[in-house]
Amino acid sequence: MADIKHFIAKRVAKELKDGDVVNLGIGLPTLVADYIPSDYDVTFQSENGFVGIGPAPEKGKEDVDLINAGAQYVSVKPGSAFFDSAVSFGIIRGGHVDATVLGALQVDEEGNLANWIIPGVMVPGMGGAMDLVSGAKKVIIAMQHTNKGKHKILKKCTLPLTAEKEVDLIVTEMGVIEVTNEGLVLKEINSEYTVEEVVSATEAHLIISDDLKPMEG
Amino acid sequence: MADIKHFIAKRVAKELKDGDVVNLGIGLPTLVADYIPSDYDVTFQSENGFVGIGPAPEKGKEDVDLINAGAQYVSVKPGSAFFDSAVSFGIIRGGHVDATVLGALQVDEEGNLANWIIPGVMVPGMGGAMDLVSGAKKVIIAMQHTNKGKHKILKKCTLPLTAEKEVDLIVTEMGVIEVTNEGLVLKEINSEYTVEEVVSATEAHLIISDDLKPMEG
Amino acid sequence: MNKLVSVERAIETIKDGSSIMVGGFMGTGTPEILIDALVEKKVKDLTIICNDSCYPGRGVSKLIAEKQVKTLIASHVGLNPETGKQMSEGIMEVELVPQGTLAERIRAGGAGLGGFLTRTGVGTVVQEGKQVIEVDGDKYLLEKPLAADFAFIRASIIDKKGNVYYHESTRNFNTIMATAANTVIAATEKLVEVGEMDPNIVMTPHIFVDYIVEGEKPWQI
Amino acid sequence: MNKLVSVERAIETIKDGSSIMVGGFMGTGTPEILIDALVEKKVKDLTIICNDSCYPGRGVSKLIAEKQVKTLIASHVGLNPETGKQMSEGIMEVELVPQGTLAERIRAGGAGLGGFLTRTGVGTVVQEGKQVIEVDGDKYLLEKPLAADFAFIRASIIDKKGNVYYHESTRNFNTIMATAANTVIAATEKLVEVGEMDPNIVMTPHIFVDYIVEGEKPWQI
Repeated sequence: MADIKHFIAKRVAKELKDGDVVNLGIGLPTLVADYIPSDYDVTFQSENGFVGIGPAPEKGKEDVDLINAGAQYVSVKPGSAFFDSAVSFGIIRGGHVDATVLGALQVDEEGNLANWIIPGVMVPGMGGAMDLVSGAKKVIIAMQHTNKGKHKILKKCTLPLTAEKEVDLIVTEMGVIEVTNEGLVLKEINSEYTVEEVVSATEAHLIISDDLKPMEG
Repeated sequence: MADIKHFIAKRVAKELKDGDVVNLGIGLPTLVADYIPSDYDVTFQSENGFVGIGPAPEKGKEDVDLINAGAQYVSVKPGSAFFDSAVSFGIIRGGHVDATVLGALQVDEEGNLANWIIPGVMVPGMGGAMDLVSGAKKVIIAMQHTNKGKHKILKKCTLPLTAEKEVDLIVTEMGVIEVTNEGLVLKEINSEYTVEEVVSATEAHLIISDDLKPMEG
Repeated sequence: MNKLVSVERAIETIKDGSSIMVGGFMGTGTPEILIDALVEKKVKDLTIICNDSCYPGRGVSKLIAEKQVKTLIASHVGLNPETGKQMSEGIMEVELVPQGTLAERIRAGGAGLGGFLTRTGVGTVVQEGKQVIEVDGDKYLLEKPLAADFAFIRASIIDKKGNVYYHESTRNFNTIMATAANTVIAATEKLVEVGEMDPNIVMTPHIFVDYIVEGEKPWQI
Repeated sequence: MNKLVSVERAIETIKDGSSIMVGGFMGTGTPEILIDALVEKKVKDLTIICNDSCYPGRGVSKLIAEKQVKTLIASHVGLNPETGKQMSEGIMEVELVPQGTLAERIRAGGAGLGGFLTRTGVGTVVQEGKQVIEVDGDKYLLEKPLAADFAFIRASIIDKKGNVYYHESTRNFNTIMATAANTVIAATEKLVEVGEMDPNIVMTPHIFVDYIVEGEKPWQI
């Protein structure tokens, strides 16, 4: 399980370019930071008000004025900058974030995303997710392909949406799927799975790329 | 002439209360600062980005990074604060300026103000005047009653407006006029003038207050 | 213009039904001593505007635990189970607002704007009941300003005039909330004399602050 | 990611017809070395967005004097007689925008808003051609965002990553313009190493800055 998450995070990291400004959602997406090539200058934004997230401090050495958007104590790298929530979401909404990596409850053929509420079951609120998905230049969903066998990649989301038609890429332990005008295209496949297995784990129609490549973590 | 301006400024200063945040327009209005009681804590805002305008520096001691909205070198008082133009006009538009004092080309019975353009003659632009007049809690016009004998307080402004129905008080060398729902009310009169002289220097209909008081600078 | 008062005096005019903006993000940047005083005062039916309902034992969650909150306007309530419980039991009404829209609505409330257009929430439940305006072919929601009777902000350093400096990620909603409430109360970790703070680094100019309360402490983990 | 370049390299892609936001208020906070380089480059038909057209010999007035500006978007042009002259002669088109609306339009351009509602300009010529929207009984103008190909900003101090600190009243439009242009060029008085600037006092985060040019000098009276 931990291996699967790291495999996905490692693959997502390859989507990021030198100089990118990136916002990572909580959970699996935070692992992406560990796989950025060391010669890349990627800046991570924390929507509660800064750019330049650094590693978590040692236990006992926490700075109580410095948390990330997941309420964890973090540090900042040299060259960081603090700002308020209005500026932070100006950055997000204004297209100054090159990529955001988020988890999903459901994602569908049109690139619609649902990740903030299961009515009657779980109502955590959308936090900054709606702004991030609407505002970031590239929206990458990093998640396990299914939820205990239940489809998450659907023909049409059934849960309330986070945003309409904003998802660009879906990375799971099974493969890499691009959202195109023609629909979902399987571009890479984990060699541990067959195309049939991926198709069967996906409710949405999957177009298999003519140039299907092996997925590498 | 200089005396008239100082007389007007001195009278305007009486409208300001301890603790007020005030924006003074260029020209005559800037003189108001000289007549604030010394035990009052009045904060002057400069719309180019700070609160706490202090006196002009000596010649040769100017700080080139520090000008007021009239492009004059100024200083700041202890306890001042700098900000950007967006915050500055948030302060202005958001009703955080208690009073603004401005000159006028024309002002009328409804409290309409024209002070930014004479088409074909002078097109300086409105600068921050439209925001100030729309946003400040109290709009005080400080000006000479007429322009070389020509009426400035009119039934209806003929020049393009700065703002509709925003003027609260008009202070001239002849008297103090309040803009009310009933029209313009002469509340105070300079003892050097008769009511007839003020009425004749005013195109707008003037209601003479039952409680007309002498105007003191 | 002495703004330095006791916490009791600072919250004296808060009454049942008051609306209060509370700075902070998961408690970081929240003025705990003002919350504690409000718990003690036992005012109820409050409308609280805050990014989140924090987690039990910290920040606005203390008001929720005492059932003092009638309406909560927030972007995230997932880490405080009591919020979900009171929502489903109908004790507290929760209005969920996307975080960026919440920040911008508060800013608009303070900056005298009648509203703004955002793409955030288009095609989602957030759109319900809102005017959709098309500008140059793109659809936007018209979001309205938010204001409150009071704002509770947390200063790292404040001068006696009320100029505020916020350290690191404590800034978050504090700056904008300070502009959008009738009465702004700042609890501070450190108080300095007028003139001691560099005017270039003031993050909330003194004109926004009505009361200063000393005694805010760094959060103890 | 070396952002430190020569002034020629920084303005290399600016061509006839480019739109440029220029920070500053009556020249204070305007990057003179970038303006001077643009005069030398002789590009024309520029759209310049700047608070004002300054006064002769300083700031954007140097571009106007050389007739390089086709359209000027500003709030005030009264202290530069050449602006009025070129307006009436039809050489330059001038769009006058209230200063607060100009600032907010630029901010909206950088913050991804589709527009905002303001009372400023209601019932004046500024209203012409604009949608009037009523919210809760009050009339507002719908003002649209402004963006540009380039922004010229002036840093008092910048670090090599591009984090900017503006001293005193030089800040003005620089912060917001840095968010609203495709390519942002900062001319600086002082350059420091990454890590030397306190991250709490950064006024423009480095993510907005594309190029850094050294050699900006304090204005000589």
